[in-house]
Amino acid sequence: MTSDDHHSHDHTEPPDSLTLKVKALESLLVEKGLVSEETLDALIETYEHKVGPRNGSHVVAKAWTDPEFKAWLLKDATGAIASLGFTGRQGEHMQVVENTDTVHNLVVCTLCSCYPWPVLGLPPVWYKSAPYRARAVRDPRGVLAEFGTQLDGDVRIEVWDSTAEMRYLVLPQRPMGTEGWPEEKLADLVTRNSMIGVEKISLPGDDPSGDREVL
Amino acid sequence: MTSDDHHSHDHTEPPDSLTLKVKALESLLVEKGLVSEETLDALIETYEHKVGPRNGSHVVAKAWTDPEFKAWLLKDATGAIASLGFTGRQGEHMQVVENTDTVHNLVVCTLCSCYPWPVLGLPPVWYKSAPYRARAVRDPRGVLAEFGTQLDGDVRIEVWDSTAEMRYLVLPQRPMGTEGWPEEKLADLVTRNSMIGVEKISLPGDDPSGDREVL
Amino acid sequence: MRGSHDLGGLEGLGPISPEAESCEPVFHADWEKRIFALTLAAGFLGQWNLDESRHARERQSPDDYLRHSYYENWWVGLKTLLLEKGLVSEEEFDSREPRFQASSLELSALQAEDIAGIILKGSSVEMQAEKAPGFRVGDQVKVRQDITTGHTRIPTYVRGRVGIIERHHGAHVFADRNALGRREAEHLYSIRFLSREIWREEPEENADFGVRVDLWEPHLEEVGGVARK
Amino acid sequence: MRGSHDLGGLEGLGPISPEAESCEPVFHADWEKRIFALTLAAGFLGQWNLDESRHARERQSPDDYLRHSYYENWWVGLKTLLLEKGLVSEEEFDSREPRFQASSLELSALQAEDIAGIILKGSSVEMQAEKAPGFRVGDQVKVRQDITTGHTRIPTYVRGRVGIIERHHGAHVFADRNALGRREAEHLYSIRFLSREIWREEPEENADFGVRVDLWEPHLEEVGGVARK
Repeated sequence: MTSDDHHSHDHTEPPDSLTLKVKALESLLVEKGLVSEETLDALIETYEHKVGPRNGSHVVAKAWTDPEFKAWLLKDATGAIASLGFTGRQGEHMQVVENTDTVHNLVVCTLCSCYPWPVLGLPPVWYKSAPYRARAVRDPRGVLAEFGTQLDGDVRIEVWDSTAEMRYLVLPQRPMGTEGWPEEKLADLVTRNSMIGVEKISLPGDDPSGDREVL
Repeated sequence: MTSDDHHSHDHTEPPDSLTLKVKALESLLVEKGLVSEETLDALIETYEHKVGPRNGSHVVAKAWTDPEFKAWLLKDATGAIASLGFTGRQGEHMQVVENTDTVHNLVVCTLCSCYPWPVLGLPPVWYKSAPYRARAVRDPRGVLAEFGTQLDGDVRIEVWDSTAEMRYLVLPQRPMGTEGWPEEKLADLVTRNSMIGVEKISLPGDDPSGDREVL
Repeated sequence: MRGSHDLGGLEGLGPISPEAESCEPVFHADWEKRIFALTLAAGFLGQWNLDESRHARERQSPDDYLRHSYYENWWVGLKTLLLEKGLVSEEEFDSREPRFQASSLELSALQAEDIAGIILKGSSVEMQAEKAPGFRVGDQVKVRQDITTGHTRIPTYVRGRVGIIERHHGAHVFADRNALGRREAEHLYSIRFLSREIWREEPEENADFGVRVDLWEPHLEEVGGVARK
Repeated sequence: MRGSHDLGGLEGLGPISPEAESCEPVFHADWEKRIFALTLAAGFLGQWNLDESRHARERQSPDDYLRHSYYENWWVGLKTLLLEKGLVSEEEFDSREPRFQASSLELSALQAEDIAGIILKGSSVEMQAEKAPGFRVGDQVKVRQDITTGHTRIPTYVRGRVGIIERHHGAHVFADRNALGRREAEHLYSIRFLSREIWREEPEENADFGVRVDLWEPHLEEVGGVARK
């Protein structure tokens, strides 16, 4: 493809008319008693500020420090995660997949944008984008490389395409050098991208390219 | 789909910048000695005015009036058509498929726009359009209906998808009531669309909906 | 259906170009927030389910689907469903004035105080199946090739492919029929495919990978035959 | 490759809306004429073949391909090939000024007087095959499922489907390898499929139809096994 024929896929600026149309529809639905402004505001507030990847970080940090919880999480993710209070839409049926020295997991939804809201919040733009959805199941190593993630040659990638109502959370590997850290400090290390599987977790100061997991 | 979200698929007006870019490229290629203006003009003249469906009409009319030619055409379309002087790009390997009382043929290219140029000229916009290419192999009766063409229930449709360099020409049924007509007068009846297979041929004055072939 | 939402393996799409995690906002514009919240709140009215909602987005023209941003596609889906289910009329969309009241529909809007109890509780799609599961963990299965005109959760890239059942998730609402408004249970399985079985190319050394897809029993057949029933 | 040019059976595209045959011009704008003629004339330079040209149009972003008009896609293909084959540099495209001459490429432009002898004569793609054909008329064959990354003339809608060979066209240049610049002969067959085999839906009464697709021997395998060689 030649550069000047390639239009932007940024896709966050709609025609102005859409902004107006959305406002008009909202007014219409409120006037018809089908939605309430207060509810809309509360929904936005919920997913903009209350439900986000911090929830998932707590799940991961607890699994790293509590072997019983980890066993429960891998056996019955829905129940284990609910025990921490993280439940709701798009998280009714959870499965946690564990990264190890030989397996790296990656989550995608090729058909739409299925994503575990209660533990990760709403998905980032790239997760919903056509390039990620198309390539994650075809060339996962190439996808990881775009995130600066290199895996050793003997690490096998397992891709999870969320085609039903099962939702997947990756349990990343705990970085070495974090022995004895409290759960809260470990949770600070856990990134959203590591729980989708496009990145590994490194200690602050580590090589950010991710080609070594710890120093 | 809702009406105001549906953008036009008319697709014949490019951005003005493309018009300028095409001109600039043409000048560049001429200056570099890779193309000549005279050749470009002659190519356009050839396919705009000299090579078109009138050629195919002659093939069809001859087949209707000359049984030996028809037999040759159905056995070796490339040779028979070349004997009338119709040869060239996109017509090197021809096959003619005959409509009968029980079989109706329809030609498409689902992958691009393959079309028998020497006998039909360049394809119409609809033949190259996504809706035709997508639907001809899925719902040919629905496609024919869009062209006002109804087939009897016992007529079987055969769709020809031009996926290699074979090019297909439909030999339409000769309308009744044309016994004894000279070849030239018959050729006037033969439409381009009937040679693609989206229409049948009716005598002038017949029901244009095509649900009866002759009165 | 064959639609452009079915993206697995599609080529030519270019780089992913992710925003940095530390900088990316949850929403990128106010209109995105409103479409998101309107879709959730309207869904609560119970006039359609999640699979009908997905299908409404998928049914638009394939080039529109690919050209639109994510929340533009949500907008198309929401508008389609509001019209089709008779909650809003074309006339109301055009005039932007209400012409009939929801009271006649006997619907009640989601209230802010219900969010914790409804949205943050979620609702399971697990159901009791009448039949026992037709496949067992470890079975080889082949994905059916049927291309029906309706919504389906079979991605094109696994059609006709053979994989191994790794987990039985129990019986869940069957999405393909749920999109038609029929709430029926079917056994759901996690199936693992090898990349070389899907893409039929010899992987470079150690480059083979596994792909898990969740499919319902009607999506599957025994290898070399029809589904066990 | 999986691209959006592979349209057979794609849904949601809306009506065909044909122009009336009696009114439709061959070209709808001057720029269309020029792209058409430039593409033909540049093709004569012999730096690429027809399959490379098709692949250059297909390789663009799927939403661009669907959004573009027909001749816009020709433009993308032409520009891609001119750049990739080194006939025009990015710098020349940007500046619109020639920086190096074709003489260094030892190419000569198609002349107007050559049109009758070249364009209106055409050039056969039939070749001598080293091997005898592996299939016979009447054989049942199954279309391979391989999804390679390159150009292919297997439409998605017949992948994995079983049809009957109706005609052997002889050996033709094999498009999938020709797109890589390798001119190799393979036997070409016309294969007939029943619509119910392709779409796997029970047709309405009398509504079944036949679909013929031309495929080369490497696209095919024996039913229940590998290709006869």
